[in-house]
Amino acid sequence: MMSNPYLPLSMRIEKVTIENDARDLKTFDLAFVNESDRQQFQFIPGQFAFLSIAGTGEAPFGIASAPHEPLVKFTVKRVGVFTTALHEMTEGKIIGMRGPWGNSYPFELMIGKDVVIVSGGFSFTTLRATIAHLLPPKNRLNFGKITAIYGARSPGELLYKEELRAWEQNPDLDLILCVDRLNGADWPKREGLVPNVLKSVAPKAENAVALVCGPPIMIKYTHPVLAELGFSPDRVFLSLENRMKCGIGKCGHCNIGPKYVCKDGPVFSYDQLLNLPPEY
Amino acid sequence: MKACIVTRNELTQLLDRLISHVDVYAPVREKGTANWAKISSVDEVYLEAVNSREPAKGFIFPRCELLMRFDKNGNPIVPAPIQEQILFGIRPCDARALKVLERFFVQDGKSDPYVQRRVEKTTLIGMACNRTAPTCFCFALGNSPHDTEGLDLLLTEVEGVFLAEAVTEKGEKLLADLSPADETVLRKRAALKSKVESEINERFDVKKLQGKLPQLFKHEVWEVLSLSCVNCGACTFLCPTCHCFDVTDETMRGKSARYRVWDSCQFTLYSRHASGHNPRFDSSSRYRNRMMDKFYYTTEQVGLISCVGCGRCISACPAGIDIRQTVAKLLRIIDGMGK
Amino acid sequence: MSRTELLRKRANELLSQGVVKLVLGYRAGAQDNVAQPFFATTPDQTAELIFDSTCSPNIANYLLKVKNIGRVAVIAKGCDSRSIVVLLQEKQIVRENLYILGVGCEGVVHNGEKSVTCKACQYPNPVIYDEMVDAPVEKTTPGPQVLKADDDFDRLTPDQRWQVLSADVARCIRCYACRQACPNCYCPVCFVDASTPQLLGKTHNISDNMVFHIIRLLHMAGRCVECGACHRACPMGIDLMRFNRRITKIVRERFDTSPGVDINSPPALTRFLPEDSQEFIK
Amino acid sequence: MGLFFNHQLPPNWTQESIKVIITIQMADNSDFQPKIVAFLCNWCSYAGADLAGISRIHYPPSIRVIRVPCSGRVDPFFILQALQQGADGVLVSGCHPGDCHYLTGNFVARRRFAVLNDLLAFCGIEPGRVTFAWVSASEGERFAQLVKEVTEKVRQLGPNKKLIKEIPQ
Repeated sequence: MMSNPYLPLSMRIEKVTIENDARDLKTFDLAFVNESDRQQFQFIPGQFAFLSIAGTGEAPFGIASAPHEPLVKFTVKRVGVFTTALHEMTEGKIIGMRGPWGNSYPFELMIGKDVVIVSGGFSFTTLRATIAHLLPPKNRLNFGKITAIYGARSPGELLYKEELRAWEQNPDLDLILCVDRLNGADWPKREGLVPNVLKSVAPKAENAVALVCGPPIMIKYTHPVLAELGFSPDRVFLSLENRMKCGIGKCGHCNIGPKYVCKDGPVFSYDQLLNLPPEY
Repeated sequence: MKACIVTRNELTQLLDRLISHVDVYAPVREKGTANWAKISSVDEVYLEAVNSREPAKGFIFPRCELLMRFDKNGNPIVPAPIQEQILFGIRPCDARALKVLERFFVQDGKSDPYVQRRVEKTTLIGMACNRTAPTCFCFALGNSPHDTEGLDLLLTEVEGVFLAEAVTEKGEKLLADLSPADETVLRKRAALKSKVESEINERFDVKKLQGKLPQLFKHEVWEVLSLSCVNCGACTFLCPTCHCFDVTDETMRGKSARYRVWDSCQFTLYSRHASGHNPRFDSSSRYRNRMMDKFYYTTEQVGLISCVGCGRCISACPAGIDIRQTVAKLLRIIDGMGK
Repeated sequence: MSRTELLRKRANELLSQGVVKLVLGYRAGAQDNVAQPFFATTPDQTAELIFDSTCSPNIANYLLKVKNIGRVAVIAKGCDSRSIVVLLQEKQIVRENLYILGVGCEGVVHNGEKSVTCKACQYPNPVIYDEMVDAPVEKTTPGPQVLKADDDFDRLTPDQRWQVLSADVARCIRCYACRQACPNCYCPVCFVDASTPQLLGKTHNISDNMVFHIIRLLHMAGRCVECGACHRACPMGIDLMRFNRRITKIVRERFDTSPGVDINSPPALTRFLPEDSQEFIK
Repeated sequence: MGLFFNHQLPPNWTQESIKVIITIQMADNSDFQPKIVAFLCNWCSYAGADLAGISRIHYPPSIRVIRVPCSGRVDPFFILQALQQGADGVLVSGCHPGDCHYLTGNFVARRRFAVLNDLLAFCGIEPGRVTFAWVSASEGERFAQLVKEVTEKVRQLGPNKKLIKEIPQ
């Protein structure tokens, strides 16, 4: 029988990190059980994969690690039956993973240009992968100024806190962190919603590409700001999340008009989306 | 390709021979109409009802398919492929539908192995329609009740005997040692064809429809059209080309496995994100999605419209909605846009 | 004037006088056997309205779609009106927003013959209305009756009954047309869609199919008005009325009430009597 | 040797007789141990079961108790799910009418159970598969007796073959 895209590869959970105060966000670092799988699993930041627990189910998640990193990283919010089961998994347990599916962020296009990364909440994952992918010297030289704006509800909700601290010191990257509201929390940095912060930071648009990933509401209010700053629709890229079941454009769930988020996406340029029905 | 005359006896013998060594399925009598079932004798075949209650899609894309079983350690085990199967008496519209499904599931690069291996094991012996049901409209879409698309062999009843036309090698093999058809039969058949086609009066400009549909997205017509729709899945589940599925795991007394089951874009749950956000939250957007998919999306994806005119969604609709009326209405609007 | 003409006349008047924003009725449907629910918003649209034996969908189902647009006139048969009563009792719609145009019904067709449920119809005329479009029709069937088929069925052994019913529901494709066609199935999240946790399996096996139909019936107990909309909606031709007749029989015999008849007697399972029968409890 | 006396078989070791013994052994249903799921209301029946235990009253180890706040909490779905999962019988027990800790919980439940009871009978689920009972906190003796009866009844009925869910393979 030909290669079966529904068959999960077995992965060992190497590390589980609780990411936020609410304790409903956990990061899982996975290692391939079979070396052959590791060699075949080639991906580019922006792509996603399905995590699977036998007898419980499977669900798609953006890959949060960069290709050069030894472990495959996923950050998962506990919402439903599957994610709850996953959250109960401990180090050493074996789970399934199939992918990588979908397209990626347009790295070819970004070469020689400034990169503006706008992200809110826990959809920072694939953009974390992107930053981690851009920073190593051999890649870094290919790109201009990298500006990353990352916001969350409260300081405790920001992902990858350790890494963020390190990145803030990194001269190769201009990282701006912000939180929606402080309500008393001790936070020396910016307060405000991502679109507003983006406005005040005002990264220059000419010869720049913007990568956006966040909740629908954030995306809705970010577009006008980017337009104002002079980003043309074909230079703004969004990563979408729709309900999906197969990851290979067969199950039908994730369609936006004739396009499938899993196959033609999840990364779309804004001008692509303008020609599609607003079904995301 | 080869065309032969097959008498009733010869056909019976042919079927008996097939039944003896492969699974043969055909429409049989069920609750006042016909439905697909495995047959053990030719007598069970029932072609009086113009078409079967359910389409034939279940044979290459079952309602519930085991994707993998899991062993104790959670390692997947893929079930064995199916046996050779022959679908006898499938109507041209349903055969065309299977073609659409095949194109959709079996594409270079990302093929669906489960559908693919079923398609490879399936032989389609079609039976041309010499009469139509009130809900039939294949001809209105530019297809014919005598089409051979997707079939391996097409039978046409011509005055008591059958004209058998091979469409593929698979089909030609079945016709070994049969006398070739002569001119007169072919002529009679042509007459039958034009007669049955004349039973369907509407004509739809499908090209125009698929070309202009993208512009109708924000049109208020969907609101109006969807008012009487109750968003049940009857139309989609009985549609011979609807291919949406859900993947679900089951664990019972230690055994666990992963399945895929049919799903319908008419259900609220279908497009709801885990966050609760639902891109198609209202009835009209789901109704729109179905129509768009039939006449626009699949043309983008596989180059065919995915409505074959079998009329099942019309007879199955609890609210008396007629896809023909919907299409006609959309075309009227499109013509209006031109002016 | 024919009933349809009277209907159109009144509907037209109600709209043009601004009494209602919309008239909910039927127009000629796809094939000649199922009329299509129709929403007339302008007086001239009322010319499309019809009422005949093809008007089988339960119109009350559509009241939930238009409950927020103001006062609505609805053309109601006996069974429709009973569904409306249940919806009123369960506070899904407001009486003030309704103008019920009652019509007597001689039964609707299904697959070319009189629908099985209409053969035993107890309420051909509306139980609640603002006006009758024309004279009520004669009630043809005698008191509460169970069809002969049901008596025969009861004589079967448990195993035989299970055989018959499981064979029937085995054909269920879980398209939920029965649920969607029923005006009293309005839960925002149906138990079959509940996903955290998932209550009912999605794969196709007798057990899940049977449990779906049993639970559906339990939810219908004391609420099902035997309109037969689900039965006619089923694309697989499953005999849902056999189940429905039974659930109403159980409710009638145990609690001596018929759903949707008296607006002042709430659904049977929402109340109780200390002296309710409990012979089945040890 | 015991085998042979049990089944009055000629004491020889031919394939024949051994095959016969195996068949008999397999057909023999006497050692079928029913699994019974018991939904017990927290205030009466659960306490009743407790009392049975404390007073060292012997009853069959066939029940798996699920404590619920009130018989009114027992959704018919729970009962059906127990049968789907493979329970051979279900016992639902709450306070006697009038004794409900929440005053009317068991009255409301009673109507629900009545409908379910009749419906299951209609569907051909053997009477006795699902048992409803009222057991108060002081009726330890009665609870043990009840479990004996239910277990015996279910043993007669044999394994649950109808609503048990076999996932398609």
